[in-house]
Amino acid sequence: MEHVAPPAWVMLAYLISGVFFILALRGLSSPATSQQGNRFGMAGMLIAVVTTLVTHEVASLPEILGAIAIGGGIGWVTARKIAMTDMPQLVAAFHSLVGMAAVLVAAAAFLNPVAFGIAGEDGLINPVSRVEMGLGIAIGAITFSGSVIAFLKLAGKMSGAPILLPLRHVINLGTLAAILGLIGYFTVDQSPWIFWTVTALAFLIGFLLIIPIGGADMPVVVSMLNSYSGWAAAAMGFTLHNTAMIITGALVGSSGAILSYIMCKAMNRSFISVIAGGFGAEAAVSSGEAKEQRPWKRGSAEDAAYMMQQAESVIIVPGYGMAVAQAQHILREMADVLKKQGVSVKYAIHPVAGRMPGHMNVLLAEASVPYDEVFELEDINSEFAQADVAFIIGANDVVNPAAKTDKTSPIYGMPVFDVDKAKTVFFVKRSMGGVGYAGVDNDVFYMDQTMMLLADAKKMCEDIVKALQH
Amino acid sequence: MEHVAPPAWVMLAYLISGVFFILALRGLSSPATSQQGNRFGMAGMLIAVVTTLVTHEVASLPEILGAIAIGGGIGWVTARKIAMTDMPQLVAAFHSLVGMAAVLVAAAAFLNPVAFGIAGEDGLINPVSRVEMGLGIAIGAITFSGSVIAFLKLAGKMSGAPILLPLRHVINLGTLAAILGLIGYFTVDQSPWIFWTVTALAFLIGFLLIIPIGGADMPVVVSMLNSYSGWAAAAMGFTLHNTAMIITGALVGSSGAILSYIMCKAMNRSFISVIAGGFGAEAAVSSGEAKEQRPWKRGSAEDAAYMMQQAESVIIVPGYGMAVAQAQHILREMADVLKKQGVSVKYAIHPVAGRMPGHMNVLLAEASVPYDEVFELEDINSEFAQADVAFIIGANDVVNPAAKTDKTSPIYGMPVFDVDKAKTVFFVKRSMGGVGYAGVDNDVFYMDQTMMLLADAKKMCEDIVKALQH
Amino acid sequence: MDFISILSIFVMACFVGYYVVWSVTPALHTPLMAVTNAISSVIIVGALIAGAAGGSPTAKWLGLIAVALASVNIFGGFAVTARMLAMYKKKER
Amino acid sequence: MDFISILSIFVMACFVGYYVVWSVTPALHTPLMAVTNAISSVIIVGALIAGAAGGSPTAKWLGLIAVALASVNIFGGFAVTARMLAMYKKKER
Ligand SMILES: NC(=O)c1ccc[n+]([C@@H]2O[C@H](COP(=O)([O-])OP(=O)(O)OC[C@H]3O[C@@H](n4cnc5c(N)ncnc54)[C@H](OP(=O)(O)O)[C@@H]3O)[C@@H](O)[C@H]2O)c1
Ligand SMILES: NC(=O)c1ccc[n+]([C@@H]2O[C@H](COP(=O)([O-])OP(=O)(O)OC[C@H]3O[C@@H](n4cnc5c(N)ncnc54)[C@H](OP(=O)(O)O)[C@@H]3O)[C@@H](O)[C@H]2O)c1
Repeated sequence: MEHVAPPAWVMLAYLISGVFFILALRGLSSPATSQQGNRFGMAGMLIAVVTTLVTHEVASLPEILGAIAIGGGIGWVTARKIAMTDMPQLVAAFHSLVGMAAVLVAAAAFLNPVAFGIAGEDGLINPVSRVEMGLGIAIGAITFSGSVIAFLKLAGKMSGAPILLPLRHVINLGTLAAILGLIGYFTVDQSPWIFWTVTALAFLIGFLLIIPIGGADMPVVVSMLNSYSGWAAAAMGFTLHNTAMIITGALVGSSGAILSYIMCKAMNRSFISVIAGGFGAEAAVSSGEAKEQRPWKRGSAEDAAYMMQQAESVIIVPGYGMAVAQAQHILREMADVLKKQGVSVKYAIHPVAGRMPGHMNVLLAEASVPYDEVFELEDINSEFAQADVAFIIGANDVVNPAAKTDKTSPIYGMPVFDVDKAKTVFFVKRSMGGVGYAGVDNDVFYMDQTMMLLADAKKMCEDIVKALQH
Repeated sequence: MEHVAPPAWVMLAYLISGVFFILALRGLSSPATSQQGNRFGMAGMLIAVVTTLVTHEVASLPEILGAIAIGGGIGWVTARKIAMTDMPQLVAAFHSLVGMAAVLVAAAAFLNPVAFGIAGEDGLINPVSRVEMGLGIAIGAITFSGSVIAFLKLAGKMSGAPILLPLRHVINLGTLAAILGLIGYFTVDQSPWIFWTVTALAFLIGFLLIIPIGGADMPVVVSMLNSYSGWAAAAMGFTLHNTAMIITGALVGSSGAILSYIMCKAMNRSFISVIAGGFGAEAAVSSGEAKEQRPWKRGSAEDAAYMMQQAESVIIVPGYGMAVAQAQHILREMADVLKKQGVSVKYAIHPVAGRMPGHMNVLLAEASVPYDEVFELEDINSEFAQADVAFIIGANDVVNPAAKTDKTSPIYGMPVFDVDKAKTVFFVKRSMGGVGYAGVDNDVFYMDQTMMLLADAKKMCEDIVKALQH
Repeated sequence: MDFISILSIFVMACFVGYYVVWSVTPALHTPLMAVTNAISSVIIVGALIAGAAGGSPTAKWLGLIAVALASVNIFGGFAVTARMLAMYKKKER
Repeated sequence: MDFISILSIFVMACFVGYYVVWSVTPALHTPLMAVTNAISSVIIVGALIAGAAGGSPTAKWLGLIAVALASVNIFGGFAVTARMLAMYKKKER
């Protein structure tokens, strides 16, 4: 049975669905249009699902609606309950599901090619479809097992430390080569063992690829897997001749790739070095060196409150520690009090502050900080020179001047905030020993104009608010 | 004869050609990549032409090569010889040729549908192809006659004044309706008279639409016609099932539309008001009012030379008058002398300075002004407050503060340079009477810190350079 | 649709993806990840087809599971995106 | 290629056109007009086909004239663009 072209309206419906997905991402170009964009996304999905149900002989509607209800219910409840700080692991978990769904669809297509219209006259699957299917299942399986590991590491259910197997690069490259070779062979021999071996190897390599990567590099990995899940969808779209899936695949594929690129660039690391793994391990070694003892000043909540009240302008630099401490609400309260007292307050967000791109923006938005008080690195960095106070809370690497000056530093070349130009710097962290994700010391601690506020971020903000209200 | 699908490599070749055209435009995102981009464009065209020649039964190769040689020779020589100030009319003239080519191709397809593979079993043309063809020839014809008028007005071979027929809106809408109605009827009756009537009416409406539009609005019209020529190419692409033509059509169509939009926005006029025509006519009336006599100061080349030598920073605002006077070379020389004497010199370009978008940039580039000394409105406008001298040469409307303050002014709402904030303003123009394109007086003439340098722009720059070198 | 048509659409869509994603404001990169998650579950189309009555029963069950998994993502992804986006507010004046 | 495939490619290309043109720097808007001029002459493909030997002689002559007109544009458009672009230079340091 050859591929029979569906009626024109069906193909038009899938095209419209694809266009709606484009509009969904386009909406994200500004917060003002983003909710409208999300609605476009939902509409596009609805069109695609309804079109498919109407035009295909489906197993049985009640069973399908049941499956949608069960899955949808779980998804909905999870989405309602999840804390914003847990977004990275939620995204990873969701990716694993897309990967698994792609695997199941490819497997079903292999078992029932006639339903998919990809069987030839002789009942065999078209060679082109075999390649698409093989790629689809392999990418899907890698996405699944990789995302599961990423989820476990991000959720802290597995140690974030990189697990380094000996000869891992050889094993990985060998497995990849085997997968590609088998997919090639699959075009001439459609035996099930080939298909299932590809699947098994792909699950394995997804696992092998991700375990040597340190927990802190997981956001790059999650983006990369996001990209993969897109390409898997596109591969299945080629198999099914489905415009909506092809457009979506290209969108999601680009999105993941671009986000990985942005993160790597903002950390000044090459994508290859992230994927090769082992980053956290080296850092652990270097932090073992004896640290020189340099003088630093400790401040109190009262000092901070007093200085900020006197200031004309305060720039707040939040980082991962603020997220961990869930300090965003009380931080916004602190800013409100200051604003009422006539101080200008702005927030400065580094592209890799926190643990995923845009993470800090979501947390601040959650705490009702208006988004026009929140600025990107390039837009605000020149303002530190005029600022009276830089208030660094739970950030570390993103304000480390070593990135600008010390060629031996692991973060050398990463763009950082020029907090050292502010008149006074307050630095909120729990201890002098604790380092950031890159595991390096920070000269800002020891500057003349710096006062260390050693405490949990939430506690410190609460104390400052109390002091401000006296 | 039904449409026979060409071999896969042919379709791939057209796709690659289309992608190369995308890369050609993408290259223009920065001057550094632009030449590479242009080469992509040429390669794309070569691929499309060679693929067509190889896969189609063409009339006779010598004749075709002859036609290419004649046309190509004329194009090449024109491109070498044309003065940069004449770009607007060159572009208009080229558009008319694309329009005419589209008309001829559509006519040939109508006369010889079998060669195009658009004839049905019964020798009749497919209804869908008839609509595409009708739209193609109509848009092509409008592009042709409209561009001819635009060319004549821009080249000064026809008065730029709008020619306003009575009842023109009624006539135009009637003609448009007739064209669309006939194209609709064409799907059921394939008589030649319908086709040729559509063509004739389209030539007529192109003419009627453009004559009421004032010469100074021609750049918007040229862009609009650019857009039309794109849609005509796309329509023919649908007829021929040709990916390269479809992609090109969409690119060119968007490009023209976006440029028209940018111009209208930078002039704060609605597209409809431009297309409805009659702008120059109203302006002529308003300039008839008695002007109040206000005091102003006249400066000499020596004054300007002296003040600019003393200055730390000079911002040059060139406009249409500089282009007319061909003063770009001597202007750059003046800037060079100043820079040698330690003065910082920058150029500020308004989006609609000159007579077409980017016109000033080309002229300055021609005079070897480095493009990193040339700034857009939004990037430099805040610097006038710190500048010692604003040197306005042949510009007028784009520095008129009435756009910010006077709600009754025809240019109200147009973004303008804040030259009034500079410490000293020099204003080069030929006479106090002469007005800009919008025909309105300019308060900058009468400011305390303004000195009028009344002379031809080129002459004035020469005198200043002499004075500077003393 | 022939392969070249699909390929053409795919190539164009990659260009669109490139431009549309670069135009997303960095402040919305987390919602971007969530919503791409949701839309990549359009793979549910394949899952629905997999359950075709006439075919292999195994394929049908695989399809149903895939439908359920994709649904988690669709509902979860759009809902969490909506929840995040609702939090982004402009300053009140 | 069926109509819907072509339409899909066209719709995607319109998105690409929108983004790619907005990303052109304003300083290069004049070369943009010149180069779009040149590429829109890809209509020459139709002109070449029009001259098919077996068909109507009028169509052949119309085709040949169209080839000549489009060639003016192609050579003229790319040449004038190249000439303009060659003039844009960075400051020498
Ligand atoms: N955002 C992304 O997409 C992404 C992706 C990959 C990697 N990264 C990496 O993540 C890092 C992010 O930098 P960052 O500046 O946000 O964070 P960071 O460099 O990891 O520093 C976190 C800081 O927060 C402090 N902290 C932790 N818990 C705290 C609490 N409860 N109260 C107060 N302080 C606390 C830590 O010091 P104490 O332990 O002393 O308290 C530490 O100084 C960068 O190196 C970046 O390259 C980010
Ligand atoms: N660029 C575009 O795409 C575009 C498109 C459509 C419309 N427009 C319109 O064109 C206008 C452009 O503004 P603009 O500021 O560049 O020019 P403008 O407002 O038209 O003013 C030109 C000035 O140059 C002077 N001038 C003319 N010839 C001169 C010479 N040989 N030497 C010295 N001065 C000379 C004129 O005064 P004298 O006669 O006294 O010398 C006049 O003050 C805007 O109103 C814009 O809306 C532009």
